[in-house]
This record gives sequence, structure tokens and C-alpha cells, in this order.
Amino acid sequence: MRAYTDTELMISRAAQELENGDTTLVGVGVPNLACNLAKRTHAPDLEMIYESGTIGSDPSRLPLSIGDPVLATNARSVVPMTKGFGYYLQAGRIDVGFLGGAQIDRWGNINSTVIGEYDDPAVRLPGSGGACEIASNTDRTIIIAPHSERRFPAEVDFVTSPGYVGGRENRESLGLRGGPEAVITDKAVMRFDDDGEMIVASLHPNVSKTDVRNATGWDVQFSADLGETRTPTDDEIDLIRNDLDPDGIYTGGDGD
Amino acid sequence: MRAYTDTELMISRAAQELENGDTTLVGVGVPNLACNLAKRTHAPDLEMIYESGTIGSDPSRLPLSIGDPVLATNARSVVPMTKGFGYYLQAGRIDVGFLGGAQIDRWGNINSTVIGEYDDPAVRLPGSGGACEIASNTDRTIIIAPHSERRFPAEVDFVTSPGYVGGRENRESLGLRGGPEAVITDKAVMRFDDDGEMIVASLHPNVSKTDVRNATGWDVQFSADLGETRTPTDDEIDLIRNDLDPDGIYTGGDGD
Amino acid sequence: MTDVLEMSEAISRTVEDGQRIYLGGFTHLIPFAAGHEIIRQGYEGLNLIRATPDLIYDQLIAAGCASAVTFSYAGNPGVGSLRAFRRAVEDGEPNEVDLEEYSHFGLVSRLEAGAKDLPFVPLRSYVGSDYPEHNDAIRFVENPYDDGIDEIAVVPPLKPDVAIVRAQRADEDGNAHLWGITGEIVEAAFAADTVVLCVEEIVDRSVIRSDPNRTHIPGTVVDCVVEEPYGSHPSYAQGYYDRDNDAYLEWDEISETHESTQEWLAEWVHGVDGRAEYLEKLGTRRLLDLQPRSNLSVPIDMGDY
Amino acid sequence: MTDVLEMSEAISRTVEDGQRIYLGGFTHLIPFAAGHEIIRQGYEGLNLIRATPDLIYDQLIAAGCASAVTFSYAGNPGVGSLRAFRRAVEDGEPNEVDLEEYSHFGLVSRLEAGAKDLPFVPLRSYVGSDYPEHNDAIRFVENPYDDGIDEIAVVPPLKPDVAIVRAQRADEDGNAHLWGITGEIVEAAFAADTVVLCVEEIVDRSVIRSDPNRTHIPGTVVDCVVEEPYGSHPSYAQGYYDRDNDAYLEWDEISETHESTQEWLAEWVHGVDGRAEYLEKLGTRRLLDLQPRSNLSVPIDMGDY
Repeated sequence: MRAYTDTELMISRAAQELENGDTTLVGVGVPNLACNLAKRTHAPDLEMIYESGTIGSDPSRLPLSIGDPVLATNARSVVPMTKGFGYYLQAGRIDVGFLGGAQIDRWGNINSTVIGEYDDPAVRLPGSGGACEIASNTDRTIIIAPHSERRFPAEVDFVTSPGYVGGRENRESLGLRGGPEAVITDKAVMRFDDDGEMIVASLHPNVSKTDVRNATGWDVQFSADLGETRTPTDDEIDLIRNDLDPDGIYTGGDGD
Repeated sequence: MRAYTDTELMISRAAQELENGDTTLVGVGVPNLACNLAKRTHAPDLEMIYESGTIGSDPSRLPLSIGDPVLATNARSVVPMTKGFGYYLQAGRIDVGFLGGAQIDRWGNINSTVIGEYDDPAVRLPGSGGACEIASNTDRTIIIAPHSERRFPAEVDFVTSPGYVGGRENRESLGLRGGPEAVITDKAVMRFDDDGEMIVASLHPNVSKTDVRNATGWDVQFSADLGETRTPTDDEIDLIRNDLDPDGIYTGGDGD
Repeated sequence: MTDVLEMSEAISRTVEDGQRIYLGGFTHLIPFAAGHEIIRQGYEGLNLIRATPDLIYDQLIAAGCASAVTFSYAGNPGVGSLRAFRRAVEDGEPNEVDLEEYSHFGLVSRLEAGAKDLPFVPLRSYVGSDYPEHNDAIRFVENPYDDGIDEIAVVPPLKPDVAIVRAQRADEDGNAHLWGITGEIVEAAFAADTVVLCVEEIVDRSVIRSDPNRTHIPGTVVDCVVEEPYGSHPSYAQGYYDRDNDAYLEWDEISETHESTQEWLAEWVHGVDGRAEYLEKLGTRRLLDLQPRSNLSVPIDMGDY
Repeated sequence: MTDVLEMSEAISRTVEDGQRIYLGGFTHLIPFAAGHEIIRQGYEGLNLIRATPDLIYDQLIAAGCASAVTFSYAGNPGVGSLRAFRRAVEDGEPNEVDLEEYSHFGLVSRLEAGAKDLPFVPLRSYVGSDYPEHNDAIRFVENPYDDGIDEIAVVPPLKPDVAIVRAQRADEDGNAHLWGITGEIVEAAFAADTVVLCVEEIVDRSVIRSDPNRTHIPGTVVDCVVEEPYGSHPSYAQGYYDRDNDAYLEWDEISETHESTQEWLAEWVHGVDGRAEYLEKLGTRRLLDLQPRSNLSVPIDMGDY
């Protein structure tokens, strides 16, 4: 088995969350690589939609932004934002959304707005973009983030994108669709239990329960059938390095 | 001066209501002829919009319906109905709308829905189409109809398209834009006084006050400066007969 | 997945008695061939929904397929009444039909709410009119902002069971290019549970992908695709054939009585087995008369990145 | 009437200190040339409104033109932070800015409400989030229908004083063809009081009229038209030039301090008198690198009726 980087593991693991035929709202960076990897392996019919309004994109190279011209050329359709957000996302036509965030709490609520007080922030983050809508209207969201106590606090400073809010029932009663399906970090894969609380489903190779506990801001629970995370295959590593990100913009140079 | 038909008089008089630069929502029949006549005479910059979503139509021949292909070819723009009604009409971008109707009352309220009871009609008429929206959202509406007591009752059986409702103040308080500007019949031109009540502004040649009184379902009032209606010029008659309606579909054969 | 089917199979697979059916197209691209197939297959109890019932619903009503009509303008555009529609409403011939009535903007706003999965869409209509009194679906909500408007009319989503819509061209996956008057076609396709797309021609995927901004209906909302040239006659397909205005004028006489209408249906609908035979019967002369001169758009450059 | 103007005159005629300005374009067709002209003319106190402030608002903020920013995603897309934006918000450098914040759908829905003159537009967002707590414009209304949804979020209309938008081509009357990602451009143009349209090229009316379905911005909403090729660089114009992703990556370093940002503005904005000089400075090599191979759409036939 070849050596791989943390990012490559996350890309490959995120790709596994996608089923052939899924419609997915793709973000830049790791989600973009994960979707394109899935499309070239087990999910050739994956429908890739970008919040810029490109529907069924088939990019000949990896875009830097979610609005690069390569996403429009050869797409199935291109629509204005009112339509992408209204007729596609809000209408429930999108199965999977990818989200990142500066803070993620035990219910999968995400903060990408501010660190500190909203009106006097220590760090002003970019804000929602379409994240609030993606979190509210897709069937399942996949959250991707590095694992640290700062990232996974007991409570987020601002709920940009609702997860299970205060639990599965809470989310449902608010009329929100779906909810977080998995959280993929550089240490573990986490899922959500019947109450909607995040629990560790698998640990990455060479990561201990203690490592995860120390990097999580609450007393995180572990699944009864805790396993080891699937690692990237040689083919996947080749695809990522040679085809998807040949310049190593996203996957960096920390592998091999 | 050449002989003209009632319809030709109505077309020519309706055309006079249009100013150069107006944006108008055109209906079929007399309004269509009036708009096209205005565009070829004093209002070359008249912007013609049809409720089918053709914007700035420049038809090479007279359409039968408001959705003929000749309205789309060479148009400024063509938009879906959501946009024609939302971004243009509701947004207040249309100056003038033309309306007809089976019944018109003293406040310019129009019925094009049913004669008799709504749930058990004596005559089932086509209904609103876009008329309710045109009456509600243009700056001024021009109503065109033959003059008879049946057409101009004291009260309409159903308000399809609101005029001044129960008076100018009433319309304004409901948040409706503009209102009826003129009613052009085969006997007279009527306008609306400060209260929003229809009064006779001019009589067509050879029509008496009594003729109009007898053909109106309430005690209609006459303007203090009651005049005679302007009659079509020779040029206008030529344009109508030779260019606009050469087959006499709308202007019939009752003239000359 | 989208299937490419013959019209008869597309209809028999998707339409069921009693459904709410939307045949899309405002004057333009009206799916007459599909409507005739519905008549031939003898469906009953349909709630026929269209902004403009037009001749196609007049024919479906006369054929006894309808138990309800949801509409906003029931006229023969530019000509006058829809006589079969009126006979059903006024005299219950051939059967009574329930009516649900809107203005155009109200009906297309209902489709828009359906397409967007919103509980309602607001519109500046209906105040001062008698519609709300006779249609409980038209309601008012308070404006939570202090900008001079106290309340505004709203309409709820409309999600037809089946929408049958036409476009000029699509690929085998049902990605469709439309141009000319698009009316409410796209909203109907997004709002409906099941979508039958009928086109003048099926083209290569590369044609569709060369101009993605024109793909107003994505194949992902389409259940089956039917290729049937001239399937909109006597309505039209911009750039392919003209509206047969004579046919619209003639309908006023054809439909004068229930009996005369039945005769026409016997000859032109039941008397043919599909659109190809209908066109043969219509004759080449009439088709040629409806042929416009070609008038191509100046292409755009999408760039090959 | 629409006037064809030079950029400097278009800006001086339409923009005033203290106005609410919308520079349209989601990643695509961002009006950088117009933004630079606003900086050169030294405007102050602007409320800069854009879904994605992007580099152009980072530059305007650094130049001291802004007193407020209304936005939904203040990042350098695919790269990271907008550093000048953050300096203003976190440290008040070069001045404090007020923020008004939405998600993308909330902000474009506000433009849509403005374009349609609706008192509000409903959207299925914001429940369960902290936005309503910090933005009083986001409110909730009760659903008057009994369909399981009790209430829904609404946003009020946004009507910028001036919208500056770009398109690939337009005629002298300002009728514009857009393709590729159209984002929120059309809504911004319809919502604003005054509209400046900047295009890659002014074309003959017959080009526009050959494809009216592509005329997303009609000349009737446009106050003036500016022809300025490459006016979107480092953003892009689909089919004309690529997004200059290197420039977006480089901005992360250029903008690292207020001083380094000022140096860049001195050289690339104040140091040139307009877009032509900017392009000369950029050099042909870079422009050639951004040139896509051409990739024309298959035309449609509108028919000559």
C-alpha cells in the first residue's frame, strides 16, 4: 500500500459517501476533489451542481473557484442563482451537500461566520455563501474539517448552517430537510446517533481514541462497532495526484 | 374627409392615448391595431409588450393571438411568464394596458368572467387571463368596448379587473397602481373625475347625449367641456386598411 | 433515467384516470399530439390544468376526459369562446366539470411555488377583485415590514401529477433547448411529479451542451422523451412551423355543437392512429404553408477552457 | 434613452458619495474596470453591496470608498480571506464599515423582491440559524395554508441606487446578451434605480434581435452602456477570456498589509488612467494565456414569419 497524505485520505473517504446517481452540490477544495474522484471511479453518473448555477458540470480541469468558466462550458445547464437556489436546492433536488467550517458542534451545527462576538469579532470569517441553504435543504450533508479542539467546541459562536440544531427531533420540527450524514476529519469519521449527536464511527490508521478525545471540545462518544477508516487505494492516489490535482494545489506536498 | 367605420374611429382614438416612449401591454384586436397605428404615426418608440412574454415586439404582420411567432421573431427580448408578469408588469415597468370586458361599471371595474351567478352562470366568459394584473399594476388602462346598457351596468356581476373599486381613494388605499384613464366606445370617450367616476368627455360625431344615456346603465354625467371625438385622418384610415388589417379581420367591411 | 418512447407508450405509462394533468405551453408549443393520444386512450376524470385551456382542452372536455378544469383564460385566443368548455360549464354537456380559476399570474405563481417547493408565493394581484371570494386557495398574509403595504395576496404551490411539455430539441437524456415564447413550460416541468417531454427533434448531446444557458429543462426532471415532429399543430414551434391560425378560426365553427365536435374528434383523433397519420391527413400543402423562412441566431462562444 | 459613454463619464454621471452600489456578477463578469474607476474618482461613504465582495470590494474598502458592506460571502473564492475586508471589520483600517449579512439565497432573494417590487420574498432558509438574531431584515411570516409548515423566513426588497453590471455583448440601446454563469446580474439590473451596463463589445441590433431569449437585460432598464474589452479582468467573460486564477492567488499576498495593498492600488489603479492602460501594463502575454479556444454554440432558428 502506498503512502498517502491526510488530505488524500479525506478526499477518498468523502468520495465513498457518494452513490452513483446522486446529485451533489460541490464546494471547492477537498469536496471538489472528492466529487471528481467519485465520478471517475464508482459514481460515473454523479450529477455535479455548483452554487454559481452550473448544473451537471463536466470540468476538463479542476476549478479554483466555484464559478470558473470550465464549470459552465459543456455543462448540462446553467441557471441564474435565483433558480439554482430556488428550483434545485430549495425544491429538494439535491441529495448531497459538502460543508466545511471554522467550528462544528456536537449536533453538527456549523459556524463559518465569526470567532467571538458577532458585533466585535476576534476573527471575521467569510460567512455563509450558500452554506446555510445547503445545510437546510439537501438530503444529507458531509462535513469536512481538520480535527482540533478549537474546531470542535461544545458550542459554536454563531450557527451559520444548522445541523441537528438541538437534536434530530428539533431539526425535523423546524421543517428542515435531511441533516448531517458524516463528519470527515484528519483523525476520524463521525456520524450521528438517533438523537442527532455526533459519535465517532471509525478512526484513521494510527489514531487513538485519546487523540480524538483530546481534539474534541466535548466528551465525544464512540460507536459500539468502531472500526478503522478505509484508506485510499493506489488507483485513487494516482487519480488524485496525476489527474485531479497535478499541481498539488489542494493536496499539497506532504505525502510520499 | 373619408368615411370610416366605428372600429376605425375607436382604433384611431385609442392610438391617441399613447405617447411616444410609452411601454404598453398590448392585447389582440382593436388594442393591437391601435398600438401598431400609434407606432407608425406619432409614437415610433412605443414599446410593445405582450402577456405571452414578448418584450419590444416588432411584428411584420398582425398576430391573431397574443402569442403568435411573429411577436417573438425580432423582439427585443422574450421572457417566461413569471418574468413578464413579475419583473415587468408587477414591477411597475408598464405605462399603459388595454382592457376589454363584458361589463364595465361606473368606477371602471371590469367583468370578463361570468354573466349571472359565479357558480351557475348564464354565460361563462373566458376569465381574466392577465387582465386582473394589467388593471392592478399599470399606470393607466384604456378600456375599449361597444356601448350598450348591458355592457355598462350600474354594477358588474364579478370584478375580474379592478378599476377605481369604489372610488379613487379606495383604489389607492388598496395599494393598487394607476387606474383607468379612458373608456373608448362606439359612441363616446369617457374619462374619470376626481372621485374616480366615469364621465363622458367627448361624443363621437352624430351621437347625442341621449344616445349615450340610453346605452349606459346608470345616470352617467357629462364633462363641463364636453367635445366631439377626434375622427381618424385619411392617413390613419389608409394605414389601417392597407397595412395593419388588409384582410379586414378586425375592421370588418362596414365602412366606405 | 430518462426513456425515449413512442407517444402511445409515454401516455399509457404516465397518465392515469383522475390525475391532475398539465399540458404546458402558452400559445406556443402546445402538446396537441399528446392531448389527442389521451383522448384515444379514453382517460376519464382528469383535472385538466392550463393557464389557457386553448383548443386542446376544449377537445379533451368534449371527449369526456375531464371532470375538472383549473385555468386562467378559457378562450380561443383572438377568436372568441371555447365552445365545448362553455357547454360543459353552462349545460353539463357531455358532463359537469368543476372549475378552479385564477388570473394568469396567479396560476403561473402557483406553478412557481410548486417548482420551488415554497408553501406560498406572494403577488400584487387580487385586491379589489372578486377572485378571493370564489377561490379559497387565494389568501392574504400580513406584510411584516413597515413600507406602506399592509397585506398581500398569496397562492399555494401547484404540483401536477403529470406535466406534458414540448420543446424544440433535446438530447436522449431529456435535456431540452427551448426558444421563442416559453410561457409557463419550465415551471410546469419543475412543479410536476412526472414529466413527459415531447420534442420536434432529438439531437446529439453535443448540440445541447454547446449552449447550456438554453437548457431550460434538465433531463434530471424528465421521465420520458418523445420525438414527434409537428406534434404541436395547430399550435406551433418557433422556427419549425407557424401557428395555424386558420385552424383556430375554423374551430369556432367545428365546435359549434357537441355533435359537430364529436364528428371532428371521430375523424381527426379517433380516426388516426397517431401524429404521423394526422399529418398525412393534413397534407403537405398545409404543412408547406406553415413553413417559415429560416432565420438563424448569431451563435455565442462558450470557450473551450 | 440609453447613452453610450466612456467609463469615466458613466461613473461620474451615475455614482454619488453615500449611495448603495451593487457591482453585479457571481465570480463571472465582475466589473473590475468600473470598480477601479470608482476608486480613481475618490468616492466615499458607499454601501457596497454584493453577494461575494470578491477582490473588487476588497480593493474599494482598502481605498477608503466604503462605509458599509452588504454581502453573503466575504472570501477570496477558493483561496481564503479577503484581507482588506477583514482589516476594516476587525481593526477599523482604513475605516470602520457597517456590515449587513445574508446567505446567498437571502441576498439574491432581496434583489428578486426588488426586481419584482414585492414587499417580501419567502425562502426556506434561516430557521435554526443565528442570522435572524443579528439581522432585523430577516423576518418570519405565518403560513396561511395548513400544509405542515407553520412559518417561513422572508426578506424585503433591495433596490440599490446604482447597479453596475457586465455582459458579453449588447447593442447601442443596452439590450444585452449574457451567457455562462449569470449569477444575480439580471436581478441586480432590474432592482436598481440606475443601471450602468459594461460590455465586451457593442454589436449591431440585428445580432441581439436574432436571439431575443438571450436578452436577459433589456435596454429599457439600462441608463448607460460602456464598451470596454477585458473590463472584468481578473474575473472573466465566458468565451472571451479565462478567469485569471493566478491573480486571485497573488492577491492573498498583495493584500497582506494595508501598506502593500496601497502600493498595489497606487500602481494598478491610480497609476493608470483607465482600463486600456491597465491592459497595456498587464501585457499581451498574460492576455494570450487567458485566451480560450473558441467553442461556438449551435444556433437556433427563430424563423422569419
